[in-house]
Amino acid sequence: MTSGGWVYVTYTVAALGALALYLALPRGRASHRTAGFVFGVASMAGLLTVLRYGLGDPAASNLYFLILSFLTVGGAVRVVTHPKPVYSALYFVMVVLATAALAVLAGAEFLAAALVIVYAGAILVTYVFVIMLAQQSESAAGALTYDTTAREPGWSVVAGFVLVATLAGVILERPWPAAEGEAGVAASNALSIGREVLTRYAVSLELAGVLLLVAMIGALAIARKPVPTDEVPPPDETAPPGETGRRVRPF
Amino acid sequence: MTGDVTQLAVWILLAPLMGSILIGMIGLRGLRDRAHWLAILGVAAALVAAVMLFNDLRAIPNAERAAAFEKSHVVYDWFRADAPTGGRGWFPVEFRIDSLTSVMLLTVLSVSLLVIVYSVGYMRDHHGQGERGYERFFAFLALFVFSMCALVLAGNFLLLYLGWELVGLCSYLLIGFYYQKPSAAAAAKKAFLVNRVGDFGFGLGILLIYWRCGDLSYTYVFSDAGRAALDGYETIVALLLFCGAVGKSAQLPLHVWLPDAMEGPTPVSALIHAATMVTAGVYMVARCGAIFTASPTAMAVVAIIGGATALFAATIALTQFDMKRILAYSTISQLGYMFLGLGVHAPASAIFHLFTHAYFKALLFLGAGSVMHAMAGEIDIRRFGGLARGLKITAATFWIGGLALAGFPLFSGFWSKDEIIHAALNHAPILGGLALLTALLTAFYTFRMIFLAFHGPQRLPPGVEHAHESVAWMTVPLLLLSIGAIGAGGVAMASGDFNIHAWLGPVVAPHGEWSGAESHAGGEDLTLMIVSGALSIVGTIAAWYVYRRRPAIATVVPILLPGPHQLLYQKYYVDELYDALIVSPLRRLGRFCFGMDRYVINTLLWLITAVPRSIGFMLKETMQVGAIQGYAMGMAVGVLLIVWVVLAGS
Amino acid sequence: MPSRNWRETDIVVVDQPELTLSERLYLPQIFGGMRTTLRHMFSKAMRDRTVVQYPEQKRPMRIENYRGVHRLNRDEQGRVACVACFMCETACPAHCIHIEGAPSPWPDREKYPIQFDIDELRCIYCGMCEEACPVDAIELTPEFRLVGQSREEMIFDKEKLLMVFDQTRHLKPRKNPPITGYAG
Amino acid sequence: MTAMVQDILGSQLGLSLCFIAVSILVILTAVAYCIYFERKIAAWTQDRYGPNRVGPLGLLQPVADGIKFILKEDFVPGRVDRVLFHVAPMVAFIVAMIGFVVLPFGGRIRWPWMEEGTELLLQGASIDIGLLYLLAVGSMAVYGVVLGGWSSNNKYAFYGAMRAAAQMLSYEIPMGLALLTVILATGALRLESIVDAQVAHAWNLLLHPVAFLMLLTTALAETNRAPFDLAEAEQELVGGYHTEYTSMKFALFYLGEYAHIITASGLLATVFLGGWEPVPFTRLLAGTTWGGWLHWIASSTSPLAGLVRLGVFGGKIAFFVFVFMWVRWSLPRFRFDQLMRLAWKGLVPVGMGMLAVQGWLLYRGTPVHWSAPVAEVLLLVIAGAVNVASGREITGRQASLLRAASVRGEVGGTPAR
Amino acid sequence: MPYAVPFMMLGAVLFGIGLVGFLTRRNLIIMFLCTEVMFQGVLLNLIAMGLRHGNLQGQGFGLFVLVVAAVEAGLGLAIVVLLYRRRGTLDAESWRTMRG
Repeated sequence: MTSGGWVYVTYTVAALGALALYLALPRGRASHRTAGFVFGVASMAGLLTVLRYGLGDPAASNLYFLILSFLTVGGAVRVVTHPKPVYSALYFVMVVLATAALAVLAGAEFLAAALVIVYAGAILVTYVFVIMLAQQSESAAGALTYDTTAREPGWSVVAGFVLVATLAGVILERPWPAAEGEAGVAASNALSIGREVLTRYAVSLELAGVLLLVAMIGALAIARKPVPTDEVPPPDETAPPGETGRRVRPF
Repeated sequence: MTGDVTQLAVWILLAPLMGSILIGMIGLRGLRDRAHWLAILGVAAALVAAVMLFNDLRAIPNAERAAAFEKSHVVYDWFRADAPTGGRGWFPVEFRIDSLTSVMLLTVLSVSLLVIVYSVGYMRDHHGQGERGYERFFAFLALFVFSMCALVLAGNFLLLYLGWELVGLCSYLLIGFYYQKPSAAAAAKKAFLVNRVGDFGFGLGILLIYWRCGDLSYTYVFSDAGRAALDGYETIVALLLFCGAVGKSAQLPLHVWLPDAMEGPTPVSALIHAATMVTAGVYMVARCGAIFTASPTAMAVVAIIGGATALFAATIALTQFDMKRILAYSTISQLGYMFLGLGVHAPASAIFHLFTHAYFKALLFLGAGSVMHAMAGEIDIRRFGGLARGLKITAATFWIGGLALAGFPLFSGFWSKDEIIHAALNHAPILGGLALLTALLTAFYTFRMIFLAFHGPQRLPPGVEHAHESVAWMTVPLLLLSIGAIGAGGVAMASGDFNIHAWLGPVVAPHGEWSGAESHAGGEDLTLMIVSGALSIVGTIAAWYVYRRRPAIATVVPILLPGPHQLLYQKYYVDELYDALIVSPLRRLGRFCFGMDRYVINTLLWLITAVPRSIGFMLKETMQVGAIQGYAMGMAVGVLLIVWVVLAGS
Repeated sequence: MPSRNWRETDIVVVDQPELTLSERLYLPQIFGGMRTTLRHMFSKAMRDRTVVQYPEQKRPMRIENYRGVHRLNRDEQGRVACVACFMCETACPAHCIHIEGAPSPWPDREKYPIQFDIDELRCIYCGMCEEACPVDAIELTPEFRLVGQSREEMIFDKEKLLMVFDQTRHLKPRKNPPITGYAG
Repeated sequence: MTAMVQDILGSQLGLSLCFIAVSILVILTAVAYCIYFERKIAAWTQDRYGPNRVGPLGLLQPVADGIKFILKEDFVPGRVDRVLFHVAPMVAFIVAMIGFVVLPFGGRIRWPWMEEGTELLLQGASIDIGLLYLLAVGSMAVYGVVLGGWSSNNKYAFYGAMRAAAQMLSYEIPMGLALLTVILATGALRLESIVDAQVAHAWNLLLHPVAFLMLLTTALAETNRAPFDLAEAEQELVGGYHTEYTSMKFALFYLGEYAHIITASGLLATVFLGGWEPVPFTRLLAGTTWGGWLHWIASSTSPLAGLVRLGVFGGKIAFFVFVFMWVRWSLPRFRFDQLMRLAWKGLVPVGMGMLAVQGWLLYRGTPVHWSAPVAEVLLLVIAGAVNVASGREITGRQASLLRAASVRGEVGGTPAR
Repeated sequence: MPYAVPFMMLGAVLFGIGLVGFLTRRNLIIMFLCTEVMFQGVLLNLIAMGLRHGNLQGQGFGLFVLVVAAVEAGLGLAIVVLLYRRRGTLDAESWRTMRG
C-alpha cells in the first residue's frame, strides 16, 4: 500500500479510537462500556497494524515493541477512563514501566532507569499517596460522582482526535531525512549521557536543580499546615489544672 | 615556588570568606555570642598565610624579583569575551603577587585581626551579651577582609573592580549596621552613592583600557605593548581611574561621605574608614604607576588634589567637637598626604605612610571607641574631660597614637610624613609648604582633642557614674597597635628586605617610571627633619596653651572671628553646596519626570490599552467560565492551530 | 477548617539533656548496644542458666497461692463437703458456677449438691468462691495445665471436681478440717 | 546429549537461565530459613534457645510454618478493594525477588570444554546499569506496602502504608547518595565492574566507611526493618499494613520482606565487601601459600573457583542477613519524626557532603587510598559538631506548637530557636 | 534509525489520550495524571528524535522532562492538598468560582 493509503487507514484508526474513548469515558452508567471495549479492541488492532506495516520501519516488527506499544496505549486509555483514581494511578505506573521498556528498546537505558526511579518510584508514589489520603478504598457513598461522570466528552474527544490525526498525518507524509550522525544506540549509555548533560547542558542542569529547589520550597510553603500563633483557642477551663505546659526532666 | 605562592593567596582569600559564610549559615542558630571565633580564626589563618607569603617572596633572589613580580598567577579560567582590539579577551581569576601586595596584605590583615578582636569586647553590652546582630557584624567584617584581600591580590582590572565594589558593599553594610537608626541608614546610603560617582569614572577608565588594550591583566596593560596601546590616552585613563580613587579614598571633592560614615560602630570606622578600605585608592594609583607616570598632567592633578585635601581637611578638623569626626577629617587629611606623595613621584613613601597610618589611625579610632564605651555612647569632647585618670590604658595608647599622627619625632608618623614632605619640597615647593602647614595643624588639632578629652578636671556626661577602663578584649589590641604606632616607622631604617624602599623598589619603580623616587631614602635631609619635628612640637604646645593653660582663648576665638570659624565648623558648607547644586535640582527633575510619567504617559498608555482591555472584558464575561478544562480546551485549540500552520502548512 | 483538637495544656516541655558529640553522632552508642546483644548471643552459659525446657523441666513454684483448676473437697468420710449453700454461685463474678441442691441424705447437714458444674472456660480464677465458702468445700488447686478438645468437656461436673480433689489431695491438703458438730 | 548440555552451559544465556532456575530454588529456601534464623537470633539475644522442637535443632520449623500458612483460613474482610487486596502481596513478593538477577554471584568462569579466552559470567544478567536497576526495583517495593495497606480498608493498615510510603521515599535519597559516592569513586554502574575495581584496589568498606554505614542504615529503612519498622509498629498499628492479611497472602508479605533483606545484603556485599573476593587485598597475597589459594579463588576462571566464590558471596550475604537481624533485636524503634529528621537533616546533608568531597578528591586527582575514608569520617564528625552546636532538637511542628503556647504566655520557656 | 517513526506515532497517540483525559476528567489529581501521560508522549518523542539525529540530546532532554514532571507533581499536589483541605472534595468544578 502506498503512503497515501496508510494515511487514510491511520485517520480511520484514530477516528475509531476516538469513538472508543468517547464510549468508554465514565458517564455514570455502564451502558456504553461494552461498545467502547469493542471499538477499543478494533482501534488498538488498527494502531498496531499501522505501527507494524504502515510506517515503513522494518524494526517495528519486533514483538517486544508491539507488546509494549499495546501496554502503553492500553494503560493510557485506562488511566483516562477508569472511574477509580487509584486504579488510574496504577495504570499509569504500568504506562511508565512500559515506556521505560520502550526506552530500553531504543537504547536509552539510563533514561529508562531514571524513568522508573523518578517517575514510578517517587512521583507516582506521591500521587498514590495523595489519592489515598483523599479517598478511602470503599467510601460509604459508593464511587464519587465527579469520578464517574466525564465533562464534555464529545468536544474533548473531537479535539484529541483532530490533534492525533494531524500529528499522525504529518508523521506519515513528511519525508523524514535520513539520520545525521552515528546510530545513537551504540553510544547511549550512562557515561555518554552524563558527558552530554554535564558539558553541553551544564547550565540547563544547574537551572533544573534550581527549579527543583524552588519547587521544593514552594511545595513546603503551600502544603504546610500553619499553626495559628495569635488566634490560639482559649484554654479549656475545665481541663485539669496544673498541667499547663509543665516542664519535666527527661529521665 | 609559584604554585606555592598561588596556593597561599587562595588560602588568604578563602579563610575569611569561609569564616564569613559559616557565620552567615550557622551564626544565628548555633554560634550567636561565639560567632567571633570563626571570624578571628579565618583572619588569623589569612594573616599566617600572608606572613608565609612574605617569606616566600623574600626567598626570591634580588635579580629575579622584577620578573617574578610581574608574573600573573592564574587560578581559574573565569570567562572569555571577544576582545575589541588585539589582547587575549580572557578574564581569568588571576593574582598579582609582589612586594606591594605583600605589604598591603600584612597591613590589612594585621589591623583587621586586631580590630576584630577589639570588636569582641566592643559589641557587647555590660552583661557580656552580644548586641543584636552580633553574628551579622562578624560575618560582615570577615567578608570585608575577604573583599579587601581580593582587591589587593587582584591580577587584572576586572578583579580589582570586583574587590573595589565588594569593599564598597561591605562598607555600606557596616556603616548601616544600626539600620534602625535613620542617621546610620542615611549615612550608609550616602557613602554608597558618593562612591558610585567615583566608581563610575573608575569603571569608565577600565572600559577605556579594555577598548584600547583588549586585555585587562596588569601583566599586559603595564607592559610596553600595553602602554603603547594606551598611547595618547594615558591622561584620560589616569584621570578616570583617579576619579575612582578620589571617591574611595574620600578626597576633594568626594570626601563628604567619610565623616558621615562614623555612624557605623567604631571598630568599623577604625578598620575600613581609617586603616584599610580608604587606602584602596592609594594602592590603586601606586599599582597603576605605569599609567599615571606616563601623564604629567595626571600626576599634577593627583598631587594638587592630595595637597589641597590634606590642608582642607586639617582646617575642618580644627573646629570639630565630635572625636570620631575629628579623626575622620584627620584621615582624609592623611590620605591627602599619601596622594601628595604619589603625585610628587614618591610612591614608596606614600605606601610607607599608608602602612604607618594604618596602625596609628586604627589605634586612635579604637581609643575613641573605648572612650565612647566608657561614656555610654557619648563622643562630644565638650561633654567630658579629664578621662586620663579613669581610662589609663586608653589615655596612654591614645597619646601614643596622637604623637604618631602629629609626627612627633621618632614616632612612626614622623618618618613617613617627613618623606612625603621632603619629596614634595623637592618637586613642588608650594605643595611642600602646604604640607608643612598641614603638619602643624595636625599636631594642633590632635592635641586639642587629647587635652580636651583626657586632661583637666574630670567631667562626665549625665548618666555615667564613673569612667571605667574597657575589658581586655579591647585594651590588648590597643596595646598591640600602639607598638605598631611607635615602631612601624622602623621599616624606613631597617636593612635589606625589611627596608620598605628596598622592598617596594622593584615594583613601584621597575622601569624608573617614578623618577625622583629612587634618589630619596628615608629621612636624609636633617634640616627638614628638625623643622617638621619642631612644627609638631609647636603645634602640641600651642594646643596645650590654648586648651589647658588659657582656655579662654578657645572660647574667645569663635566670637572674635565668627565668619572663618563658622566656615570651618560647617565644613566649608560643602554638603550644603552639593545639596543646592546637585541634589535639589535632581530632586526637582525627578519630581518633574514622575509627574510626566504619572499624568502624561500613563494617560497615553491607558488610552492605548483601553481597546484590548475592553476586548478582554468581553471575553472574560463570555468565555471565562472558571473551569480549568475550558481553558485547557482553548490551549488545545491553540496548539492545533499552531500544528496546522507550522507542520501541515509547509 | 484547620482541626484544633489540641490544647496548649497538651504541651509538655521536656528539658532535653545536653548531648555530647559522641552521643549526637549516635554511632558509638549504637555500637555499644550492639556489642551488648552480641555478647548475649554468644554466651551459651547464660542461656543454659536461665532457660527452662518447660515440659521436661519445671520450675519449683509455690503451690499454696496459685489459683488453678477448682476442686470439690471431700470430708473425712469421703463425702462431698459442700452443703449447697449457693454462696459461691452468688459470689462468682463470672457466673460460671451452677449448683442444684437437694435435701441431704446425711444427718449432719440439711442439703447437699446433686449437681455442681463449673465452666472452666468462663471462670476467671479469681478465688472468690473459695473465699465465700463457709465449709471450705471449694478450693482452687495449683494445677494449671488445663486442656480439652471441646467446650463441653471443659464444663466440670461434680464427679470431675471430686476427682480433681482425689488427684491433688497429696499436693495441697485440705486447709481447714471442717468445723464439725454444728449439725449435731 | 553431552554436547547439548555443554552447548547450553557454554552459552551465557543458557548458563544464566540455569543459574536463575537454581538460585530461585535456593533463595526461596533461604528466605524460608531466614525466618528460622530470625527466631533463633531473637532467642539467643534474649538468652533463650529458640525453635528446637521440629526436627533436629528445630531445622524443620520452616516446613511446619509453611504447612501452617497454607492450611490457615484465607480470610478476606468485607469492604476491601478486592483486586488490589489480592494483588498487593504479589507485588511485594515479586518486586523483592527480581532484584537478584543482577547480583554478581560468582565472577567469570570457563568450562574445560570451552575455548581459551572465552569466559562466562556466573550470574543472572549483566546489565550496563546494574546499580540503577537495583535502585529502580527497590523504589517499586513501596507499592506492595501501600496498596496492601490502603486496600485493606483498615485505619491501622492505612497508617502503616502511609508511613511506609513516606519512609521509603525519604530513604531512597540518602541511599542514592551513598551509592553515588561509590559510583563516582569506581566510575562504574555495572556491578561486576564495581567488584573488579575492589579486587584491583581495596574493598569499598575500607575506602568509604561512612557511605557503607549510610547504605546499611538506608537498607534497613528500605526493607522496613527495625529500628525503622514504623510501618508495622505493633504497639501503635496492630500489625501495620498487613493487619488484615492471613494465610498465604500474609506469607507472601512475610517472605517478600526477607527476600528484600537478602537482596539488600547482596547489594551491600557487592558494593562494599568486595563481592566474591574472600578477603581483601588478595592480589597482594599471591606470593604466600595460603594467600596463593585465596588469590586463586579470587582470580581463577576454573568452575571450581567459581563455586567457591559462590560460597564466599553466599557467606557474605548470610553475614549481612545476620547483621540485619542483630540490629533488629538490639535497637529500639524510632519515632516517626525522628525517622524523618534522621533522613532529611542527617543522612541527606552528610550524603551530599560526601558526594561533594568525593567529587573534589577526584577532581584534584588525589590518591583516594587514605584521603577518602579520612575525609568521610571528618565530615561525619563535623556534621555531629554542627548538630551539637545547633542546639535542641525540636522539629518544626513541635516548635510551632510551642511558640503558639509561648505567645499566650502559658509556657515558661523561650520559644525554640 | 530503527523505531524512530513508530515511536513518534506512539508519542502522538499518548499525547492525544492524555489531552482527552485532561479535558474530560473532573478529579483534580486525575487531571494531573493526564498531564503526566502527555509528558510520557513527549518523552517518547524526544527519544525518537534523538534516535533520528543519532545523538543523545533527546535523552538529555528527557531527563529535563523528568525534572519538570517532578516539579509539577510536587507543586501541583501541594496545591491539590490545599484545595482538598478547603472544600473536602477533589472536584475541579467546585472551584469554578475562581474567575476574574
